[in-house]
Amino acid sequence: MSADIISGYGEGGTETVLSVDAVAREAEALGSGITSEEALSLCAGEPLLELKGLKAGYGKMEILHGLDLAVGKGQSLCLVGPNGAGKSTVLHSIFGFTRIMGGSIHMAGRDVTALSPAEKLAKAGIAYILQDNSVFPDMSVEENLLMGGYLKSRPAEARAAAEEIFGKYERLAKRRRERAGVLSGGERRLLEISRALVMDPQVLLVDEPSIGLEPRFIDMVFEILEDLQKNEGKTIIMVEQNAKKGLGFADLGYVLVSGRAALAGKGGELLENPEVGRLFLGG
Amino acid sequence: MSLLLDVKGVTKRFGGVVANDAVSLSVREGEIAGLIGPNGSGKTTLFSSIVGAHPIDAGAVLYEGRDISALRIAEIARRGLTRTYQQTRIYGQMPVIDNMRISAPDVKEGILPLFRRAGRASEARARDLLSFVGLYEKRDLLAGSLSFGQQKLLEFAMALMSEPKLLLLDEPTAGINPTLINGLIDRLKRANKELGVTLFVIEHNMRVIMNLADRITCLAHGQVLASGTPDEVREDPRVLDAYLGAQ
Amino acid sequence: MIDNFLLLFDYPVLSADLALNGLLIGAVFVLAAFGMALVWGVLNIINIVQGEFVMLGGFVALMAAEAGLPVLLGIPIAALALFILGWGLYRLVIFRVIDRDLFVSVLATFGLSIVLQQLSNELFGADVRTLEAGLGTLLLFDGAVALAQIKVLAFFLALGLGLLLWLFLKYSRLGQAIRATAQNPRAASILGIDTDRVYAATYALNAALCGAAGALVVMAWAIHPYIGLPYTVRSFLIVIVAGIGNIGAVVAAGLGLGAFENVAGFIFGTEYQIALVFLLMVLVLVWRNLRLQRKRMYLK
Amino acid sequence: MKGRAARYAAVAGAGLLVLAAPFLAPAFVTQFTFLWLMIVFALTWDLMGGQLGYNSFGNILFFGIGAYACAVFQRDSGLGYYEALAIGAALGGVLAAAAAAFLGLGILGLRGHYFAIGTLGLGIAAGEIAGGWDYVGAGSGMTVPLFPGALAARSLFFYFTLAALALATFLTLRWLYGTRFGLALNAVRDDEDKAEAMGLYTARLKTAAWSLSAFFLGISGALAGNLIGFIDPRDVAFAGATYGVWMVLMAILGGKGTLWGPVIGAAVFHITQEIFWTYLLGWQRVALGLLIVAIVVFFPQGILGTLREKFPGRFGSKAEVQ
Amino acid sequence: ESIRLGSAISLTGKYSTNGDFTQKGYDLAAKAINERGGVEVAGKKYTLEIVYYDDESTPARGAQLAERLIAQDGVQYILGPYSSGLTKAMAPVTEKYGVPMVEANGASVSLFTEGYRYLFAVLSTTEQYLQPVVDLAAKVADDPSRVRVAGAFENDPFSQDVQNGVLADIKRHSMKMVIEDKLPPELNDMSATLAKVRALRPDVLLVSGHARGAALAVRQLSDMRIELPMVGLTHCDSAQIIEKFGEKAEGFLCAAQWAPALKYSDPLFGSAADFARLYEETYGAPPPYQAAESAAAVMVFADAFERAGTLDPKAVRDALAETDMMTFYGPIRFDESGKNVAKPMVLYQVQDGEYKVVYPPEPAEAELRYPMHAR
Ligand SMILES: Nc1ncnc2c1ncn2[C@@H]1O[C@H](COP(=O)(O)OP(=O)(O)OP(=O)(O)O)[C@@H](O)[C@H]1O
Ligand SMILES: Nc1ncnc2c1ncn2[C@@H]1O[C@H](COP(=O)(O)OP(=O)(O)OP(=O)(O)O)[C@@H](O)[C@H]1O
Ligand SMILES: [Mg+2]
Ligand SMILES: [Mg+2]
Repeated sequence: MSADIISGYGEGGTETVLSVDAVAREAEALGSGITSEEALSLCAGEPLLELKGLKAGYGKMEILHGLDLAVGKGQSLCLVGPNGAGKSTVLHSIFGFTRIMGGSIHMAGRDVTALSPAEKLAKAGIAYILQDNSVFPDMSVEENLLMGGYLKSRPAEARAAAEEIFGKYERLAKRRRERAGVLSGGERRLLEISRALVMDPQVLLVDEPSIGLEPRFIDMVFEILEDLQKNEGKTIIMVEQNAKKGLGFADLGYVLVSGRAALAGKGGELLENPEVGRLFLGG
Repeated sequence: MSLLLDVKGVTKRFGGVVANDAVSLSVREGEIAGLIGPNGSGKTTLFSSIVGAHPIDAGAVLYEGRDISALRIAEIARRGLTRTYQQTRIYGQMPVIDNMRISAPDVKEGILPLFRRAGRASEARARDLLSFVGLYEKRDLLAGSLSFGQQKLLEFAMALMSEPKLLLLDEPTAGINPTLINGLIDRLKRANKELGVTLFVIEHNMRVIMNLADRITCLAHGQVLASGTPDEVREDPRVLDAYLGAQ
Repeated sequence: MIDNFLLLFDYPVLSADLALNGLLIGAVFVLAAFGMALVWGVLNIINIVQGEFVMLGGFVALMAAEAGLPVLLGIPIAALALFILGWGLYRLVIFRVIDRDLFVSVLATFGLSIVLQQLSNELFGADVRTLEAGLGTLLLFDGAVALAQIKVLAFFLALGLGLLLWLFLKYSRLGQAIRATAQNPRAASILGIDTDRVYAATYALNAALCGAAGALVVMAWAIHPYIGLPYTVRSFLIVIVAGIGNIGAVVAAGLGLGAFENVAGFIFGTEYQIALVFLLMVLVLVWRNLRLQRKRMYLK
Repeated sequence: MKGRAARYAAVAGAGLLVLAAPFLAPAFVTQFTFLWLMIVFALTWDLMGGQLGYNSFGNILFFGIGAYACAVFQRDSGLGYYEALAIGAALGGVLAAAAAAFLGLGILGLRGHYFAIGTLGLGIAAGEIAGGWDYVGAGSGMTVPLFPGALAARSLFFYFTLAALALATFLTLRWLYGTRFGLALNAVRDDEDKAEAMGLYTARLKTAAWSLSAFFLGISGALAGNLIGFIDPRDVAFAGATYGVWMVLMAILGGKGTLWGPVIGAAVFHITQEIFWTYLLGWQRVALGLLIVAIVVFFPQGILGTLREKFPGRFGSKAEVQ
Repeated sequence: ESIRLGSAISLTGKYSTNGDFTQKGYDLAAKAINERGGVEVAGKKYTLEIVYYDDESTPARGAQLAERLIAQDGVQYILGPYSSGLTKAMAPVTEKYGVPMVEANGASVSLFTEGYRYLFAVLSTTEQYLQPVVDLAAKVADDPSRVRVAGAFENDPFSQDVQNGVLADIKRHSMKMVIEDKLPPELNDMSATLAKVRALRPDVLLVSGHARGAALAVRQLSDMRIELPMVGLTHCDSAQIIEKFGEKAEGFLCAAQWAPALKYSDPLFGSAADFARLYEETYGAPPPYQAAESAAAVMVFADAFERAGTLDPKAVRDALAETDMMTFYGPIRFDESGKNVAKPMVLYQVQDGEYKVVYPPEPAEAELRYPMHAR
């Protein structure tokens, strides 16, 4: 993580005032979109997860209009873009919650487009951390973690994995018997992330890790993610409105506008791009 | 400047949790006041206590010099004290323009005015406010089909439509794209200056609150930790320690 | 009304008799209410076919007995048959109404209840049917209080099943999945729980519980194709009083309702019994809501 | 201007049809009369369920109150048939509205499932109480006075009074939904807490809506009691399992929360049902049950809602979906 | 050519068992008449055809269907529905249209106090149902004024009339009514009433609640081990208490309009026993009286058509009013108000697994067993 990353939400001026439509218009003008070759060239080596011309949506409505995206093993990728651009929809589609209308999703070379969410987790090793609250409020912290290992064939394995996690995050271990409903916002986020780790997935999908969190918790969450990527070699795909933080953290950055990738690049490069700054980072 | 809102020793418990513990603070007429504090420090709870969404256990809330802590939420709203919600709340199955119409101030007078036609002035105002937040083009869409950020803007416009004297905003920029946030800040400042609405804003985003507020109060564990100008608060070691984190 | 009240003083044993018989009736309500609470909590559906499941359970037990099987074996057979029926109905209709507005599920299950009533009417006729379990009667207080033993069996079966259900939900794998789905279905699905199967299993389990209840009803009382509604309504009443997450409270509320009905029906006249049950329900609802409203909250 | 002329022509044509129908198809007059009743049912239910978002399963209560109030008045007042019926119907409407206002104090505080079931409870309890109350004939029900005029006159009389009632209900609601009162109802439906926090008098609003709904239902009960001629407590006056549910179904079938939806729903439902009765002897209820399931499973938006989704331009939804 | 009779009966809903018996009775009679060549009116032979609708056991439907039969289907003669409630709902309609209705299953007295001119009932009226039981109780008691009677009557027009009849009779014998319960129509449990019975130990218990009331009374009296000297029920045979409860049904007194053991006969069906045999051959079960009286209703119409010599409803009505005939079901003669005043009620007792007529003395086949459990 580069040293100049500012804590929490960061600070700065608030002079740039643009309407949503203006952002969309200017973003169109900015780049002609990302081709699959460009996507492939961005990721280091063989892509682990690759979207090829993905079209997806809800019901009859198509939200993603042919998206190409690739991420290599152990890399992190951050999606930014205006509200309603379809960022969450990308993660939904990868995990299997949307209607796929075209294109494909490949995981380590294998076509996983048609797998159900349960199979994505069990067979493809993809785990998902939702944008909003996803703990089981009336179960204890420990039970929540154990539910993370629901797909394991033997309960003992899940138990062992849970113990390992408790060993690592003492903050959780202290509260293992408490109802998850009473945890504070940051602790919940921690629980959600660590619960996704019980199945030892290769790829983590994280939607807005920092939403509604106080500045210190944001730092904590990013530290956890960094630890997972650097020390455990996990591949991370995240969506983040707090784009400075997100792009600063990620190896790759994709700017999504109206269901298309308008720009892509190394995270740091995008952060430096003045147009990106003006249009998406608030100047 | 006179005090518009004066919160005196308000305590609110949920079972064993003390969400607000003898909180005292005040908001002056015409200013933009800020409220910050860690997750779970009781900021939203304090807003709910002020507008009467739940009864408080101790203390008093004075608004325009009158004690309003026993009034119900609607009564308080009718006196010009309105709030927005952390999770946006609009009337999703109604067109945007109707959301504005039904927020006009005269609906607060009772049932009968509802049978009268809305005044021309009121219609014009609804349009102006929609233009003001950039939603005029979308006026005939169902409010529920707007994107997250647009819904936040609509809720803000509705609050302005009802001509509040004091508007409480709960994390108006959470989940909003940074560029859009700038627009929002701009509009908040204009509403304060041009329409004379006093604002009281909860925010986690320091970029927003530091650029917006005249004075900031910081809560922690349900108690007031510090208050003062933005610069005073951000330098306060207790705030740094409990909330902002070492930089 | 006054005479009836005075009668209770003249014959004190009478109140014991009424209350005890009421408790035993309540036990059957409890069984149906377990299922109602499950389906409500997990699928977020108010299942109007509840009473028809009870009715069908009764007819299954009756048919099993007519086929020459031991009468009491009818209880598990009814449960099994209804489990299968419940699963089928889930696959046909119920899965389409999950996540929809309250009215969609209420009306869809109401439609199903009409269909099941009429089909049973065609299949079994509208006659009142009963089944003799051959268990005899328990006489207490020198024969002043008589309790049919089948009702006593129903009582203990209800308690036992309640305990089993609790253990199942707490410790079994499926039980945990059910609880997780109830609390947060989206979170459950990202953990790889097949929520659709959980829903199907829950719904079928509910039908099975009702089936067992129905078998007991035909042995202890009587059934006919139009008997369903009172069971639906009573299980609903019990669940709103007890809350959906609390099996012990369901037992208490169910038994209490049975006793209340029997005693109130006695005092005010049987013709007002149903009215009293419903008025009680409305009063409980309003009273609970007023209490919450003082805290500026609403029943949710 | 041309559009307006076409509109007037359409309205005039429809009006003529309504006036001429009983003469064109005299055998079906009673059927038509019941259709008007169904339209009143659906419209008044939709005022609560569709516009206000308070799904009442017990609106039949007000129908029953109207029916009994009028019949008792006719029995005891000693007035002539028409006078007694007119005053009795008004009395029925007013009593029903008053009952709604009174019950609303407790019941309208309930929300969602609880309101639905609470009202269901009231509806059933009312039937049971009427069935035990000797003053109104208890379980034996009440017979209303025989119509004094000729047979054909009787059919026409009820056809036109119920048609007038349906029209009055429709026009009242049309006017109402055009005022901000209608918007306020929708606001409560979409987010009641928010509406309250914006300063709307939600409690009074809900009571006013329920009373209005009850008023028309009360009158319809009075007329229907006389039309049917025999008031049974559970199967006519408080017929929750038939009329009570049909109200809801018709509104949903047509499209709830719209003005025309309930009217269309009532017509389609009534006709379908009559066809079932005629051709599916003994199986008509099975067919009805399956129909209900099919309606709610496949057309939860109702006819109008589905049309609007398919042809947003045509069917008057101002809000186009992006 | 055929004459069309219309009927709305309960094929579904709470009365569907009895609705079914009614339909079978109508069909059997129509078939028998048609096999004989039909009805001869003014020298021309007509067959009988019956148009049915299902009223779902609800009065509102019944009234509507009657109207539909007459106004839409052009039916000019109506066969009655099942139950007093439904007849009550339909009578104003047939009256209005001036269409004669002969009914066999609406026995409530209140039907015959309205001044209906087009309504004719072949059965004895309701108040007579349980009166014989009261009379018997008075006969066997040493001192009738000390007899204590308990009653449980369903809260519907039929049973409420039964109750009124009983009350009048009890008054006549100066007996005492110690329990007077109303049973709800959705009756599923009688234990509250029976608990009272157990406490007060009346000498006679009377229960009227259609088939359901009869079945529950037999079942729950035995479950609760309550033994009384005398229990009178209505609807035992349609509830099939002997088939269903065997031993437990012993001794119960059952009110009936008709019994196969009666000595009546006619040229169409032969004796009552012949009718019973034919019915059992056709439908595989012995006929409850509901079927017999329904068959009689069709015979009454046929007779009236022939005597009227025209198919004009008014003329047929006048011929109906003049009816005076003997059938397998009993003599039929209508009074001013349209009810059959020629035929008495009978009372069965279940003895050794069979219904035995015990009252009135004339057709009685067996002695009353008193107390009921005595052998
Ligand atoms: N379940 C759904 N059904 C129908 N439309 C949906 C659904 N979820 C999202 N959409 C629509 O899809 C579009 C993209 O939504 P998405 O949630 O992916 O946006 P996002 O980029 O994550 O925005 P945000 O930053 O506000 O979270 C939006 O226009 C939204 O209205
Ligand atoms: N309805 C409630 N019942 C019980 N506890 C509650 C309730 N509402 C809030 N709390 C508790 O009160 C405390 C304060 O909550 P509040 O929502 O006011 O925090 P906040 O400062 O707004 O936090 P955030 O920044 O995360 O929105 C928390 O510990 C919370 O768990
Ligand atoms: Mg998103
Ligand atoms: Mg908050």
